Amino acid sequence: MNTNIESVRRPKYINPYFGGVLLGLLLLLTMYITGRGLGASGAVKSAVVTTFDKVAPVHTESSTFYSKFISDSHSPMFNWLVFESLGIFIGGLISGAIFGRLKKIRVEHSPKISSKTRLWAAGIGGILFGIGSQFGRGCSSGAALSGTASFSFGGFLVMMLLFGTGYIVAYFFRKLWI
Amino acid sequence: MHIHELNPKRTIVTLVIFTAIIVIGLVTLKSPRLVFNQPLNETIEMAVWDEGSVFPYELTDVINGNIDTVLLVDLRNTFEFAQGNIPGSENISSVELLSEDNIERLEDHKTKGMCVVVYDNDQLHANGPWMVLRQLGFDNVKILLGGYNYYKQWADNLDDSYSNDAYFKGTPQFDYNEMASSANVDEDDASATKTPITVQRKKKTNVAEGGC
Amino acid sequence: MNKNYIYLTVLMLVLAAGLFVLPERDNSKQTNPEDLMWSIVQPTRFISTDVVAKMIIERDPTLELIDVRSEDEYSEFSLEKAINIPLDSLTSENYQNYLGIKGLKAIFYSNDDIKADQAWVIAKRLGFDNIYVMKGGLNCWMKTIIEPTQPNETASSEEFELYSFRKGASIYFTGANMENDSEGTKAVINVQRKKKTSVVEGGC
Amino acid sequence: MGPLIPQGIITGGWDFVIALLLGIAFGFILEASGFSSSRNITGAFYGYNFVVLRVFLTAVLVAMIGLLYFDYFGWIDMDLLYILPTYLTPMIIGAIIMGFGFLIGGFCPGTSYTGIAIGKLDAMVFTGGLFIGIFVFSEAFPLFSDFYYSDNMGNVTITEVLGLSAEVFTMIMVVVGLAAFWVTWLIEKRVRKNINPYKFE
Repeated sequence: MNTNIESVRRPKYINPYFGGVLLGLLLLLTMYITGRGLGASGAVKSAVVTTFDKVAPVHTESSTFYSKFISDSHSPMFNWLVFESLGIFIGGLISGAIFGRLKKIRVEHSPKISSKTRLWAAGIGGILFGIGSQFGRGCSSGAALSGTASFSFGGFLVMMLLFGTGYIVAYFFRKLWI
Repeated sequence: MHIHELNPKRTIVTLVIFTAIIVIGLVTLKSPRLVFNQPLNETIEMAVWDEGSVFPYELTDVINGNIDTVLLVDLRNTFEFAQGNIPGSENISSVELLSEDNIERLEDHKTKGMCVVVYDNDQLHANGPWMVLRQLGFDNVKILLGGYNYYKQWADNLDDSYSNDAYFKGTPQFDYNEMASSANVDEDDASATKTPITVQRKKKTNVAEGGC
Repeated sequence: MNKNYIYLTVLMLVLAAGLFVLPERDNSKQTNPEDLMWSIVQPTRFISTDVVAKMIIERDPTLELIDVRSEDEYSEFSLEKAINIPLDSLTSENYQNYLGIKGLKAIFYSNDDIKADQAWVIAKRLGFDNIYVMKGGLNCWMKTIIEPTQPNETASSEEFELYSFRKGASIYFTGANMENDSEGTKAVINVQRKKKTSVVEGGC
Repeated sequence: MGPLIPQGIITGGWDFVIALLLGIAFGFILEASGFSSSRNITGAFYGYNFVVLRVFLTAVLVAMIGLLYFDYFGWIDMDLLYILPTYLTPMIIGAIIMGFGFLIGGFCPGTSYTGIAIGKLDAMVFTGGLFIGIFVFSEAFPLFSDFYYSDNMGNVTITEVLGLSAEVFTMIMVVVGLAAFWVTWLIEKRVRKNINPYKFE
């Protein structure tokens, strides 16, 4: 076995089961402290609301969807999930630094597609995920992970359907990934 | 060879720590000394239907010493108890009611099929302790209507209190609407009508017959 | 495959199976009997009719009057802005939403104080705080607030003061009720119910 | 005892500090497990890397079991826990849209943040897409606000819907999860023989 090739192929990731147990314990701790699970997409929602509250305040106030998140007392950015997402970023930074993955800006893609295709796909995927996460009342961490762990029916539903859809449509997008 | 096929030492360690936390939780879990054995709906039914109450006149036999299956318990403090009590009663103040000794004694009485009648100065003060005992599962505990104050009034002729129902609670004594809507209260003072109340009176029995 | 994975698998199964062998522990969320008894022994749960009258007159926003009599009795007569929670439906979730609202003093009353006190004991067992009992109930309310008796001439000045307060309250309540009667409408009760979700809502 | 914040044991400005710390731990675990790479994530759908399934399922199992034990010990009052409300049809549609987004974009919001942290341009574009997606949703919201709120089942739990006790459901999940770990292990081994090894970046 050639260890040199091996180390290129196998970056320093922690054992997935170890990561899983740690994540489960973290989820428990979060529930113990806050009474709710972890989340991620809520921060982007806050960012959207903040941006358009700054750009077009009247519009934001009249919009039925935005107005749910606007209050006079504090900015929507001053929000639990925003701080948590900031933490996710910092945590990623720390981990990347420790395991030596913190490098220059780059695009990761399958050899079969160009960087441009990958970026287009990422953008479209992001838009779809953004829309879907609003209907689903949360993304894969907020709804699927935390929801299922707290025995919410909706969370379980989202988890099954999210991954189920993934497997059904995987064939059509295989070029992007294999 | 992939990363997850390596020795999951740290996974094992973390999961063992997690298990240890659970085991510690199990070990340190203290089971409560007292638990409510009466389901809530039964408690409510008991409250709604006034179960488990004892009428003052039912006590005559107990006081005269004709029945020894009934134990009277005075829930007031020792000072008040010393000032006067129903003959044959025992003093356990509400504060000490749930102490280990007293619970043991109550359990003893329950197994012997004894009936325990608790009272305080009035029904209201005995109500809480009585309900707690009932909810703990002591269904042989009853409450004395009217309390000690009523008893004191009628101590000499307790039997006659059968025809008096001043100890009844829970029924309206006035016609509220009529009273509250009278604008000229002053003139109405004298004619404060006491509407006759028809209370379903229990057949005249004594406590023990009611079955504990 | 590493042998440790087999240990991990077994450990997970054991942990999950352990959930089944836990002995039943039903009442963990209710107030335990000792604490219940402790709060029963204290007389702080009783509030006199005078205090209640004063709170109503001053429109105290923290007051939440709860009538534990039956619906019929409630519809016939009730105190201003009282909510009806019949004693026998105290355990239904629909009514429990009225209890335990932050910042509100829930005061139970009935014809007398016994039924209200029983409701109090049950609610306390269920773990609700900030609940009280109006001492004497409606009977006492009628005797003290609506038709107060004049103290003897030898009585202390405090008693006379109390009497004059009660007289005023009497006029307040009987007068107010006159208006209500003529309009034929009951005062609309709008108490903010507790929402079902306990934590802030919001996206993922 | 818990949860601390809903019970008012922790109050004031501390919750934002806690949010930051919990977020850091979350981000660290995600990145360290390999979720900052979209090819790692989507590997689960093509059989060459099941890291998502492993981390995700293990976390759910541990949290479920822990939650039931902690509730039993009285450490976490499950009645005070936030139960995600269920809006049946919108959630089904949303999950399907997210499934497409997942497969095309290769990230989910949380993992894309860690991707940005280690300098992935695609993760940045994905997050930009998220922003646009939520903006589009908000702008078009009046068109489907009725649908958005339809089929509200309230804060129902799995146990209420399926009529299983929480213990039984957890046991089923554990057995299914462990079986899935074993099956995916075999699949992964076979697929890896036929696939060109890819370089992690």
